[in-house]
Amino acid sequence: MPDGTQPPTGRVVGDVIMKVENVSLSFGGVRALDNVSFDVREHEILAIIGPNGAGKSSMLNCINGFYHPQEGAITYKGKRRDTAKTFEAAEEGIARTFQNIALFKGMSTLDNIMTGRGLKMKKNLLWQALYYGPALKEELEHRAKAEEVIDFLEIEAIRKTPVGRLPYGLQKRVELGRALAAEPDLLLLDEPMAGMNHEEKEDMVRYILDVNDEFGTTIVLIEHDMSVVMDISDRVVVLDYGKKLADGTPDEVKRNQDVIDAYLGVSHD
Amino acid sequence: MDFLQAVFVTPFVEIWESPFFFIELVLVGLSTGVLYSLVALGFVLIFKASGMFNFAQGAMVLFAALTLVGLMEHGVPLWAALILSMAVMVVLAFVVERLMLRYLVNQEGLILFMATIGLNFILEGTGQLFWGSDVKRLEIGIPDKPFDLGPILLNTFDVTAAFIGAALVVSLAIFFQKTPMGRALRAVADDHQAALSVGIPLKTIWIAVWTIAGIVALVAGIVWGAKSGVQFSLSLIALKALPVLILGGFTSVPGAIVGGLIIGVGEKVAEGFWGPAFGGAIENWFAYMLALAFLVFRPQGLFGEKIIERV
Amino acid sequence: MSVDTATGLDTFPRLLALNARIRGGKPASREKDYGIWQTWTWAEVAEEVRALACGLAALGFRRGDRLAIIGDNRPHLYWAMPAAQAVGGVPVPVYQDSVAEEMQYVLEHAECRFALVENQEQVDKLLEIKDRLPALETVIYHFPRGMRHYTQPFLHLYAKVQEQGREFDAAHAGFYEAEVAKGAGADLAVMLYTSGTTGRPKGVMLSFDNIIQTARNAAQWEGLTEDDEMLAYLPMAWVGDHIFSVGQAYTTGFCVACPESAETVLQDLREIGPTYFFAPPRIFENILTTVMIRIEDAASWKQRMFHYFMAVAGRVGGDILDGKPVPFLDRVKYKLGEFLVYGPLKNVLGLTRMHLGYTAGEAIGPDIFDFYRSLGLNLKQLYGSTEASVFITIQPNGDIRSDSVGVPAPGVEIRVADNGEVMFKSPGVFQAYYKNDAATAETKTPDGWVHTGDAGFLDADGHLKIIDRAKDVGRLTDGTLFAPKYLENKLKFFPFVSEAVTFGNGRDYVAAFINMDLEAVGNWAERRGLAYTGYTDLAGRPEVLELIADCVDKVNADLAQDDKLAGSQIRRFLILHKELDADDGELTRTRKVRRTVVAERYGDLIAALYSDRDHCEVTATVTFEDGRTDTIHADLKIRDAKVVPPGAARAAA
Amino acid sequence: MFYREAGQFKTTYADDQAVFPILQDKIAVLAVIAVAYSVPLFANEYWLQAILIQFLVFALMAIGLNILMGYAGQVSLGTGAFAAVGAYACYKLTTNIEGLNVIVAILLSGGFAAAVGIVFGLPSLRIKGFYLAVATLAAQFFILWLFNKVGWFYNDNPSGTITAPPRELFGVQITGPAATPEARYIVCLTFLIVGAWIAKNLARGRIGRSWMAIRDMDIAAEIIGIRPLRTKLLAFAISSFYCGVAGALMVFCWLGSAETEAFDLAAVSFPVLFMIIIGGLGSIGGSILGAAFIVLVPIFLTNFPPMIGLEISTALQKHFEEIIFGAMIVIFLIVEPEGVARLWQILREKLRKWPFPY
Repeated sequence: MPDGTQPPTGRVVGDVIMKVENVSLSFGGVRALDNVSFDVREHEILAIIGPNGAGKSSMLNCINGFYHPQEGAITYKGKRRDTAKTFEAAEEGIARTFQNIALFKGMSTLDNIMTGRGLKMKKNLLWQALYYGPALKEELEHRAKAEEVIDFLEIEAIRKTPVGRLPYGLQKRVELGRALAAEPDLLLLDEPMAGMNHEEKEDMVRYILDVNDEFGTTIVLIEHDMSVVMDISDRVVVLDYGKKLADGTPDEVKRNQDVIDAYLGVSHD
Repeated sequence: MDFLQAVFVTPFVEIWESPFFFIELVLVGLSTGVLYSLVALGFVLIFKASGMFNFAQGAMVLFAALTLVGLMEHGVPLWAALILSMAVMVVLAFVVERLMLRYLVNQEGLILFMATIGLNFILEGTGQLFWGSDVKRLEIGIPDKPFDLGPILLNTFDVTAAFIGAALVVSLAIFFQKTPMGRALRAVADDHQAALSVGIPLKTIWIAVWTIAGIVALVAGIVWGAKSGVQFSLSLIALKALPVLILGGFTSVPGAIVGGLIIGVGEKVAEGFWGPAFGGAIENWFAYMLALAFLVFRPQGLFGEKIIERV
Repeated sequence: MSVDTATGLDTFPRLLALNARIRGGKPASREKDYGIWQTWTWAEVAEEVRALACGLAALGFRRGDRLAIIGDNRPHLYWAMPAAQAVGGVPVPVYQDSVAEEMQYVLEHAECRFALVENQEQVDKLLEIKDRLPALETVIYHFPRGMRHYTQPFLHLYAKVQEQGREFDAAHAGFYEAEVAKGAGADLAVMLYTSGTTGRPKGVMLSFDNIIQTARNAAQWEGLTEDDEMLAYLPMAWVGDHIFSVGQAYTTGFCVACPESAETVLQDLREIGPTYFFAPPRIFENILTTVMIRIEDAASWKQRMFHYFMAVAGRVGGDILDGKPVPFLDRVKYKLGEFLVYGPLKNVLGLTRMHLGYTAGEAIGPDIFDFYRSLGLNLKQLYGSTEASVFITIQPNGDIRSDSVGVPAPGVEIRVADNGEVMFKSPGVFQAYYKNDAATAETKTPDGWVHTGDAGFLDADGHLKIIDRAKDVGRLTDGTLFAPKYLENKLKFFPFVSEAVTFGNGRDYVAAFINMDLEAVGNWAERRGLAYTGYTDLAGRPEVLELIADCVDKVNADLAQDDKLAGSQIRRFLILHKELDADDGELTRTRKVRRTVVAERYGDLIAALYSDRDHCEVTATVTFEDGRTDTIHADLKIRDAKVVPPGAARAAA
Repeated sequence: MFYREAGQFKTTYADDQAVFPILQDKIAVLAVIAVAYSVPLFANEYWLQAILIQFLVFALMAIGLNILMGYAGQVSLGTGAFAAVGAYACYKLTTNIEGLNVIVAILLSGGFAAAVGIVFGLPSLRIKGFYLAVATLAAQFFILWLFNKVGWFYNDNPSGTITAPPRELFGVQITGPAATPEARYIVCLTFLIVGAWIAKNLARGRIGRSWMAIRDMDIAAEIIGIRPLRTKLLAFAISSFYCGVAGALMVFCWLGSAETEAFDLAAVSFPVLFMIIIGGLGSIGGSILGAAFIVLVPIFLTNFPPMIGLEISTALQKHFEEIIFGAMIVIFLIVEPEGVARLWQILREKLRKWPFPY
């Protein structure tokens, strides 16, 4: 991690790569998202914050096509995302992690990460059946890539452990590894530090910053830990009951009266 | 071309030409359907209360009927045999909870499902081991006389069966609405966690639902056994309850009843009018194909709720 | 195949060229990385070294420059040694866990202009002291992780340096060969800083001849071949690692494997299954302790089987290994034991393929030593020092005595000085201490004899026996001989005791501080349902005190057997409230007790041991790995041990 | 205690990912294969015909179902139907196409079964778990009814059965009444070994991982770009291919001739389901072990009571068999839901760590 004396990053926040415009989503009358708009710029770290039930996870689910908003549009790299199928998100370079860990429990750490590379593997059924020649070559190439991710996240020791047996903090790390294995352009992280102890949080923050910094990955994250959010994000979007309260740099958001009233709960009289 | 005509034209023409035959088939179907409904009801009860898909419900029908017939063959009078059979089903509920369910708490649905397949085999084997596997007649005094209702030929047996089924459904409804245990079970069905947290022991719930399912199975076994004899095929016929559930939805009691009737009527009518086009015996698969079609277009069934998945 | 000595193969760069030529396709280096054992052949290593050497030259590394090498055992760091030597430089490996100040001393003393380090951690340490090291001009780092925002112009990536080197090489044809040709056997090959128990580290200067001849002699004597495989996991700055992983690897052509990390050494050991293995007694002890703890958790019939066959091995295993006659039935039992117990055990330990193992550095417990030998492992003690390029004596095959350190290694002469101090002379004798003529003159006589500082004697068969450090042997007030190390080792041979410090010189009786082994005692406590919160808590338990007292009593009973030592039985002892720690300066980096520091720091406790008090309160400051400190309070109980009168012991025995 | 792994380190990913990375395992498996091929030298006809060939056929089917259920997590009770498709397709192919190599015919039959599997797998996009079981039951009943009703499938022969015609491979008769049990055994064994190997390859590669991803967490799988329908249908296709080939072998190399009853729920679908539950879901080796178990229990029940002087009727024996199977399923699900394969793994771990407990 860069030390404080130097400019924080070598990356440059670029143009808008994703636009969320007037998105609304309801479930049988309950309005989870209400006319939400914001932009995501290339290479930035954008945090979405808000109290429970503010619609943060629903927002991520709309972005990667798991939910389809009834109104509004989400445009990613010039293409409409809100109507796309779930699996197409990955094909367009969007990866994510989940609030409640969604690893493949029956598989090892390595296999989970290899699964993240599935889209990049092209060899057909027949070669796979033989597990020889091109299929083997491809498998080994991707194993090497997966090992880089393992190395990056320092999870060598649990490479072949079934993920179901891992402690919570490591599972979260493996999940990040699976997302990274896809070499995404946009990484959606749903409460990556929830339930972690201080040390694990520090590690995770380091990994997130490293990913952003080293691969230039754009990151949209949901997080409850305010100090972390204020520390690492370039911009913050505040949601409350499905509506956007504010968006801006951490400092701007911190000073926003609506946010203070609704979320931070600090009295101002 | 002939085939298409046989499927899409001829049956309708026939229905038009002989409406009474059609109505008769519908009525026969309804009486079969009541039986399907009864079996399906057993499934729904257990599924609602414990999230367990009890594949052994059919075997329980066979087991209950075999027990009853077996006792009667040994000279036990009907009333005593009924009480004893009921007692056996209660004991079965306890045994299943004690030896199986309590070890499977918190397992995923698929494991539970497969465990009930195992139970299915145990029950089939045990029932037949004790009472033999030859077809037995079950004489419980339901009259079986045809009678005419206008131009339509009816059967007293079918009417009685329909009444028994209706009576069972009504008494279950009363049980669920009026008794504390019934209310407790409904609470569990609505929200597992909440019900458990207010202190209803899981063990009790399981025993209760399995007992009820056992008694429902006994009733179904009696009616069906009286109609066509008690034999191994009972447990296979009970598999028909599966499509019923798909139509009606796995968690809906009314669904089970309506679904049963639809399947019953559907397969009789299909056999009667469409059967010839396919060379007959389409009753065997009609229900499943209907269910399959349903699954593709409305997976939650007629009465089930659409599930919203979250991540 | 051994290297012909007569062909001018007297420097490592030349040996490397030879290896690349005659066994170019054979593995030379391995490293567990990215999940597999990355392997480089001799030909590949030669190419890597050449690129690095030229890169160094391109960066302005000149003949005579010294290159500090800092990091864990990594092939890339090992390659830096012949690379520096090829262009006339001298590698100076530095202990990788040194704190910045220690590192500063070495780099300053050795006047290093160049440093080659493993990773960001080491770079950070160097950056911290860079201002105080005016001579240091260039830092090369191998692992780029986390280094992207380091903009200092003097930082260079290893791979980039090699790239530059390849360009340089292409532009200056014949440069590398010419530089290598300039080297000579008498040149300084390496400077190794000893981690002195007292005072500042001294830079021991070893020439190519020192290392190569010593390494080759020992390798030939032991029959090492190019097919051997070794695991390099001890610090690169330690002379032993230098001789084994560089000296013997280059002269013999065998393969050196580096573990993935310090934490995974045992796992990596199992995978590699080295044929040639060195470990200090401490590690053999630890392994044995874990073996015993694990077997105690096995089913009882397995335990019985294990102990039965271990007894068989204890009875005949050593003899079978030494080729002595053994009754047929015992042979059969041993064979069965090999299948059921010894084989699996060796496999679990990763020693299945080991045909030669050394231990040295301090005395190994006879029980531990015999345990390994009885399994059929050819484990031997050797006696050596940095000043000797390691080898002074080695136990010869087939003639192992657990109380001696063996016979002089090939080419070594030994004599015992009048004051009982052991002295030696060999081809491996160091050139001098760098910039410390006084110390050199003190240690090395003008005619080439070196003082070892150890007291000992040669027995009738020419085997050397070491008693203690010459200066440490003292006397009680009644004149009884007091050899502290000897007593401490005896205590440490118990699995429950991890460290012991004895006092007695100029005192009325012997008293001891004891560190219990947290793993062994913790396991023992768990089996008894004894809950505890940590070391201090457990150490304060009366049950534990009894457990340790039992060990002390046994040592006393043992001492009573010997007329000379019977008087130095341990009268009183206490269990320390914390583990002695290198970070607190109580141990050296090689985990030897710093007696004076301990005596100073725990003066109160020593006073209490020599009073009639039965407890002593203590407040201590401990330093954690991350540099934080904390104070702990404890009330230590002092206990009297059973002292056995000499006569009684013999009567009972 | 047989394991001496020290020094068996891996220097390439290819070695690290080998099916049997430990030398001792590799040797053991090769030895088992060698013994399996030499079995005809000492096994009598009863053993070959009644036990071993049956075991091989069912093992292949179990592998097929395990791919679908154990790896891809899709429940199926239609194994019998897919096997029947293979058997009837093979019958039609061999009797209608003159000179078609019988091995080719068997493989083609697998292809037909795969196609049918895909059709009945289509609902798997929308439904899961036991809902899917119902869909596959539909396949089971419908297909058997179809083969029974439509004379074309059994060449309108009056008995309603299909009979394996005599066919040769390398000049040796391997199907038909004159084929020796030895020849048929070798054919089935070869199919099983090749089938197991291919299944293992699929399971450990990208395809296997996407199956398991769908099984373990379908939503997450979709979000990382796995196409659910394609993946599930592929599982259905390959599973049905195995079942189809096994079905063809069942008629051609084991039974000789069969009617649709041979493929009904109780004869095929349930026993094969039991094989993989007892053997171990998600394990190729487990499928084979499970098949051995399920094939051997009835044979044990037939032979053991007479051995100790007990005569039991076949009906009674059948009921015992049902109870034992049912109880085994329940016990395994409670005690070791991962089946014999897991038990074997535990034993192997114990041997590797011998004499230590950990």
